[in-house]
Amino acid sequence: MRKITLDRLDEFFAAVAGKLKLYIPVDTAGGAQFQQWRAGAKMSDALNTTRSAKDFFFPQTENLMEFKTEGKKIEIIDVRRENEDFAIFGVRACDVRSFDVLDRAFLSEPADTYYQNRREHGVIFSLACSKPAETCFCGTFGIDPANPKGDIVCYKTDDAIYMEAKTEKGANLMDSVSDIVAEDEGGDGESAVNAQKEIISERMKKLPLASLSTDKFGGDKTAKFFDDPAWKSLSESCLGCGTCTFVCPTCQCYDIKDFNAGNGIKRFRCWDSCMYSEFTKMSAGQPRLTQLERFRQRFMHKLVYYPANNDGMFSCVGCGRCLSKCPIQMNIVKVMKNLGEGGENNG
Amino acid sequence: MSISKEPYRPLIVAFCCNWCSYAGADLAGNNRLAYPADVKIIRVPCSCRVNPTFILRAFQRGADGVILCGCHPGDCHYTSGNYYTRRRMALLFSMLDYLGIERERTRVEWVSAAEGAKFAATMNDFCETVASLGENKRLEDLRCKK
Amino acid sequence: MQRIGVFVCHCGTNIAGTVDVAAVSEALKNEPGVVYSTNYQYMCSQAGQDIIKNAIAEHGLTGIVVCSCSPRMHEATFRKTAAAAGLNSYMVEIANIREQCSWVHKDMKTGTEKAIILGKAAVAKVNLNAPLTPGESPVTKRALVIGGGIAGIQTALDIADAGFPVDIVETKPTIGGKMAQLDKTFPTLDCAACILTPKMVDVAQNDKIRIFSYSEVTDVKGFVGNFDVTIKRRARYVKEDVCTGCGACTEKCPQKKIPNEFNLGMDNRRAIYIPFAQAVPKVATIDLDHCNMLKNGKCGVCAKVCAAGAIDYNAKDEYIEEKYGAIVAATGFNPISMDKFDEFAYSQSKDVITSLEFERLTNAAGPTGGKLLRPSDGEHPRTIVFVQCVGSRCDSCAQKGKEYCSKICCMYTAKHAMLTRDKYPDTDVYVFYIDVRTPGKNFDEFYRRAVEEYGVHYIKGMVGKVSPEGGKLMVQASDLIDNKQLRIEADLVVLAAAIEPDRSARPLATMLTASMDTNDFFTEAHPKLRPVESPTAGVFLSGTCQGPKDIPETVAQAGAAASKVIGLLAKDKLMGNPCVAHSDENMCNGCSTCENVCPYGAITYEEKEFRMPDRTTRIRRVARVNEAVCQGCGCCTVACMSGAMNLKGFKNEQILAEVDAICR
Amino acid sequence: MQEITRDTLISRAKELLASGEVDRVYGWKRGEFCYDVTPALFTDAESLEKDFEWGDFCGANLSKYLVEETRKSEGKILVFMKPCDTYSFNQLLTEHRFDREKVYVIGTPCAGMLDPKRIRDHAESFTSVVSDENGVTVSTLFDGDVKLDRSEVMPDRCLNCKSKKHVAYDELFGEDGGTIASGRFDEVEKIEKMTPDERFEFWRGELSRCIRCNACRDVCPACTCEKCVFDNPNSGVENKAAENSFEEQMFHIIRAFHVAGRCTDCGECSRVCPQQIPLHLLNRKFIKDIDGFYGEYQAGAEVGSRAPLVDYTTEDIEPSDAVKGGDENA
Amino acid sequence: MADMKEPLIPAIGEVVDIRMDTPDIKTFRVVTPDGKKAFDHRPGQCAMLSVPGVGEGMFSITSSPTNTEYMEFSIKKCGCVTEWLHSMEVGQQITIRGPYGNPFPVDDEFAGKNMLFIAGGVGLAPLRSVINYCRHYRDRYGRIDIVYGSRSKDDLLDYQEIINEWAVDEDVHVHLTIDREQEGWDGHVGFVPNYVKELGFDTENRIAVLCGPPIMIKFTLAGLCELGFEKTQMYTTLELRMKCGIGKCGRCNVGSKYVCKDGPVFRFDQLDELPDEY
Repeated sequence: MRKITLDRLDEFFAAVAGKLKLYIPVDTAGGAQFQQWRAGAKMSDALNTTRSAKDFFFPQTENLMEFKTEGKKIEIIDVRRENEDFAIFGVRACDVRSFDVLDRAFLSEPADTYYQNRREHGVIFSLACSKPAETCFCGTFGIDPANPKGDIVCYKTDDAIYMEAKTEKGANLMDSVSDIVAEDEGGDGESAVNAQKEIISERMKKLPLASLSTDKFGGDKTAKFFDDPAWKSLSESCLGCGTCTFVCPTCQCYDIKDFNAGNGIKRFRCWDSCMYSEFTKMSAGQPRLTQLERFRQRFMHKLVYYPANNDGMFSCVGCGRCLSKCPIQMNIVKVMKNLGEGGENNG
Repeated sequence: MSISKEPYRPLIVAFCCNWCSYAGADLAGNNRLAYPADVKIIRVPCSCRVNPTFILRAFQRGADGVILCGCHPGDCHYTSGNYYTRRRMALLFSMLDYLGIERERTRVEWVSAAEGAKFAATMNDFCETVASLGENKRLEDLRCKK
Repeated sequence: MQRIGVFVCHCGTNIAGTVDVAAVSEALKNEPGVVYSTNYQYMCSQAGQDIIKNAIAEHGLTGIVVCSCSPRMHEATFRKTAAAAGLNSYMVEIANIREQCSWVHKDMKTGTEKAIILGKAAVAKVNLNAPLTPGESPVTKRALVIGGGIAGIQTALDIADAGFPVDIVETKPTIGGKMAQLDKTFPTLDCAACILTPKMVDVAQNDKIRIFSYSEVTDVKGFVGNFDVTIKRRARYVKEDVCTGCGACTEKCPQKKIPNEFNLGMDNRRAIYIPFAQAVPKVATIDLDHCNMLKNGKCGVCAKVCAAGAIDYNAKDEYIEEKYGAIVAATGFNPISMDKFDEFAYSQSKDVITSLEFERLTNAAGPTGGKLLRPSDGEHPRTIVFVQCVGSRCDSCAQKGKEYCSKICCMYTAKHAMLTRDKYPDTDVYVFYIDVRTPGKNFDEFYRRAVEEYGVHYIKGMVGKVSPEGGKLMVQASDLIDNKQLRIEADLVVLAAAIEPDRSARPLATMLTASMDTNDFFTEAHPKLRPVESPTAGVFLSGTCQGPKDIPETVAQAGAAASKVIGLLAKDKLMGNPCVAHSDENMCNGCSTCENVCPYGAITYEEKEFRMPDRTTRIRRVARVNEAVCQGCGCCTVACMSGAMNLKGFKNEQILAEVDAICR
Repeated sequence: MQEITRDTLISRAKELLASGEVDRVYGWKRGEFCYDVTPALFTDAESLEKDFEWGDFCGANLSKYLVEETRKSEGKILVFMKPCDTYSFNQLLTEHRFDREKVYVIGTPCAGMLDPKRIRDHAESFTSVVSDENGVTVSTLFDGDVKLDRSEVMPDRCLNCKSKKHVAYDELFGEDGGTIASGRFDEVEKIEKMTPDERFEFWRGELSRCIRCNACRDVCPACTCEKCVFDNPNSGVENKAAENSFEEQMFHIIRAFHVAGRCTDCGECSRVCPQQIPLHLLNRKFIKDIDGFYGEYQAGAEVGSRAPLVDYTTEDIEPSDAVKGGDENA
Repeated sequence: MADMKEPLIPAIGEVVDIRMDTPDIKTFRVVTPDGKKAFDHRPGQCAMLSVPGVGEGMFSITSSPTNTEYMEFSIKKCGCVTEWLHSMEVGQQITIRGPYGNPFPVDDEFAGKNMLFIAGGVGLAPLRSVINYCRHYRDRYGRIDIVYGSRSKDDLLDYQEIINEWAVDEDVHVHLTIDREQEGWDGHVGFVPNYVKELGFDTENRIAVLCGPPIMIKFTLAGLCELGFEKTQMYTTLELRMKCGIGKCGRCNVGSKYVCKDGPVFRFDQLDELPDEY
């Protein structure tokens, strides 16, 4: 356990930033966002960032390769380079879990090397939540915001941040800055952190969604929910925009497209959304014709299909972003509550 | 590494309506009225054919200035096309200005088929203006840069 | 992908002097789709065209790019070449490397670079070209001439002569126009009536020509070959087919004090009248505004005296609809109003008159029976001052007069001065002028005779002020040659008023979607090469509605317009311009935005049933372009938000490809 | 005057359903929290009683749903509309996007909506909001109650409300208001007064947050294209995720241009933006320019009115003069 | 399997032969620039072809794995990538990566069985590699029946190969049919499902492999069931649903099964367990 008092936080950030690229959440006009730390940057007090931390490993767009063509000949140019090491400070427990979810998709055979490259070079400072929001329901998925995973786990109290390296990557990084943040031997660390955990646990119990349960869902429930009448009313007003999927820390649908820049062709990967009407449209046909089918796909994937292929793990982490960002306030909580309740009008 | 640096030349895309301005450009040619080779003309039937996307696309691909030339108001071959152009471009340019993009990079000029001299003068002036602004940075797409 | 051939023209040294044509053809070889690239001295020559034709056959070309002079010059040529080799004409694109490259750039390096880029843009465009086929539409073999002056008369006669029916629409009760009001014509001094009236009679007697006098065009729809025109026939309260033109009614009508328009208000006519003796049709007309019977039902004299029983007080305006293949505008001119020229005291003194009024004063059928008498007192004027360029060639005072030269004033003033001196040698005649312009056959000789033989005082200088003083007109003027101020005590001042297009021309142009210049003269399709055609297909221009002209020029243009009309009507079918708008109904919102901006009314809407991917059907409103009406401006394509509307031959994709190629 | 409540609306909706005048009702449905109401379709009295919601958070503009919904069947739809929604409604009618005969509009009064984002700025983890003439009381999970002024938690679009007048309705609840001379162009003017560099920085900062989720487009009642150009690979502007600053600008300029003269300034784009980009400031710039150049024009005020971009006069301002305004500040 | 370490980066392929099979189907022969086969594959597997600047597309490898010289793809024109491919000329380079998807179990479940291949239209393309594989290892399989139908004679894919090679093989029985009567055609006329029923195959020790348009699959399946076939005896491929090829892009799942990873070859009893969204 190491401790840095809040008045020396900048010093700590500077030290870490001296070793690798450091990203911290800062307040912007668009809510908290991860930004590269620069001298003077102030860490946001917000509970969570507007965009999730998945961007670091699965960026919204990334160049995969380039082509040069001349006459009938093609040249493929591999534009990848080894990623620089970087650290993200202040990732909440839910987002830390999202990396597990993404790992199972991207690192399963054949592993996505672009993702892998980034993942290997990222160090995660997770930060326990002190004041969860009414939209939080990470507990539903067995996530404990008092005990986040991550390379280095941090707890913020009124005057200090306590840190504990949990992985080798984390330990190495912390060792490299030990002149700034020393081991808190015999200090108040243990008790301060425990007190903090206590507060969080109490607060978690008070959350309005604390009782939300995944019991009725799981990998074997395709037949049970696929034709549920509730889908119709749940999806009825869905605009088919991509907000929920883009702020979601676990959504990983993508598209690969070519851009002819005139000086060469750039093949890039970008986020896509299963909510978009064009998503599954192919010259051969369109298997998900209506918004109902697309809407159903998204939630069935999170609650049934993903668990079916990943040992029962759900691909929702209860971060609550979609609850606050959906233009029409439709979200996974409403889906979970209304599915399987019989009757179209309960949606 | 020694690079013999050529002086910066802007890239100018000129959309010219077939009936007046393109003919005006031809007349400038007939009269051998010189203007910089930076200007590349695209022929459109009428200035009202020019979609704002064409202009933005030109900037994306590396143009430093875009100029639209059409018949004088009232002289449109299609009666009213340039009146619509005038409204569209007034609003578009005002919006670009509002976004902080140099307004000198876009222009609309009315050039008749008889105004070869005006065409050349306009192009000379526009090239000079754009050249003095330097490379387009505010509405560029880095991917398209060499 | 296309198989494109590139043909770079040297144009002698016109291009090759500033552009390395071999480098251009070489550079374009590697462009996408290009399978053949060459250069040649004169691509437009027979040998050059053969190169293209052979290459099309040999290399199976699906598109060609000619890097040459302006497409305005030879696009048509190369399209024909392609067609002759079995390639669709619209698979041809021209890169203009002469007018817009070699002729305006001096340096070989920049010229070559730019030529390559222009070539690349053309290749990029051709890659997205699609074969286009012009649509066909039938031609209604009947022409409409709007305006019955000498221009309209001549055009109508010539068209009718070729065997096509023609209708003349004239707003006045008779045809004849301004020429009918003239006395003599310059420079031959033959009598206007003597040469005009036989033509008017020809018109009346020609069974191919119908005259709609006292009528106006109120609506024009359709397009070249297929115009639908609505003509309003104003009620003249006299049955045209019954009236014999005996004139009994016009003598008995008790309403005597109505200013006679034909004599420019210098005498009076009755409420029922025939404008002049040779009027065609020679039919009386009742003036609704002054007829007691029509206004308050008390009179009926004309009906009583009409032996033929032609009077019909219950007549109504009639609207007739007729189809035409071609329309000729021949709306003519008027002298401008003198209201704004107070310095010449036009409104203060009856003895300040315009040249047209002078024309009537000297005409044997005029108010004075051809005697030159002062309007104020009927005395012979002893001193006459002619003022030239009243309202013409005004640059600084544009809002007062016109910037252009009215062209005819110099000559008719010389005519007036000469005739005055001829008839009344005791009269002093002064002419104040800026320049005397006499370009025309026998014109300058005529003018010099006026000066030299007839002793007309020509003074270069402008009249500053005319003030009525004690029955005389004090003319203050400057003599620019002698550099002195002059004061002339005149008995009559004649103003050579500028001429302007008739006021009916502007609304007519709107109906015809024909363009006008800022002076409201109709614009010709090309100032030199197509001077009698309007840019709007199927609309032709005859006479002064296109610009100031004298009689011989007017007649020449009238004949030219007629020959263009005949050429059009001789065709059974018209090939349209295939570069027209097209709406993709799958993307169309049916929002009417395109319809609102279309200047031709080429877009209509229909409710169409669509099969949805989920096998249900939906009815949606979608736009449909009438390809025969669309002229291909492309305005709708930008107005259309969804991008459903596209322009064939100038598709969004094609223009974007050109942009990309240029900016590459 | 009768007070208009949720019950007033429900009972009228039930009457209209029962009489067969309408066969479905577009309204709002309550959710998990006080603020997460969802636009929803109701077909029977029971569900109306149970779920129908009408209050401070029913901000969603329902007019756009009518485009699709009216095509689904012959029956008539009852829809509740705030004054600002009726402008969008009229604009859609002008563009023939649905059949007026298939809709029964009840105009509802509006005192301005509340913005959950603004409430969060003052009260974290809030669970309930009670508003009355004295203000707004927000209950939070961990910080007790917070009392706020209504104006502190209203969204910009309501603070700068342009009209309390319903421009379309079959039936009106409450009294109709009038148009309001609001300060809605103040922000635009503030930006116009900046130097070009400041303007560029400002917009760069805002637009760089765009994640191209398309929420602004998908919620916009003026964006009802059968196929959006940004989804169409042939349009030349299709881009799924904005790769760089150019594409962000491209998307927002073109979108603003496409709705120019048609945008009623309903403010939905800014409401739904997950990144809180003040998108309405782009649309308002066009509205302000249109008003300034071509005379005041309010899209949707009248059905069938000719939008400024499909109209012209021969004396219109030249593009070169249109942007001179900023010179003095440069 | 080829080098899957870089699943997204393709290799370069050169088109060395283009054959016009039907008015809208062309067969392309692809090798690496140095003239070799790009990678090995199994019957029923797919490869991702792409035209830089236009896009990628997943196509069945129609040549047999036993062909070690090159790969062939029979491609129907139906989109921008395929349109571009159709406009190519010999010598054009494209990119290729793969193989993707699971092959037909030719060496396991199919071994020793009587084979019945049923295809419609371009649906023969994925089956061609299987058929030729079975013909190559003729002794491993029993009787082979091939029912193939198309709109017209001109629309029959690989017609020359069928007539000149397949039909002359011992104990390979080819049954061709076209939808409507046509001059110069004296074979069977009628739709595939009906023809299958007419032919009345026995179910004994038999495997049926179906590929074609959904409507053909639906009715043929019903027909085979009438003839007594069990769902466990019948296979098809859903290769049209594959997009990224590696089960990550989020499009190919039918319920919890990913066509890229769990397919594209499915037995009909497996398909029955999936929700009806394919």
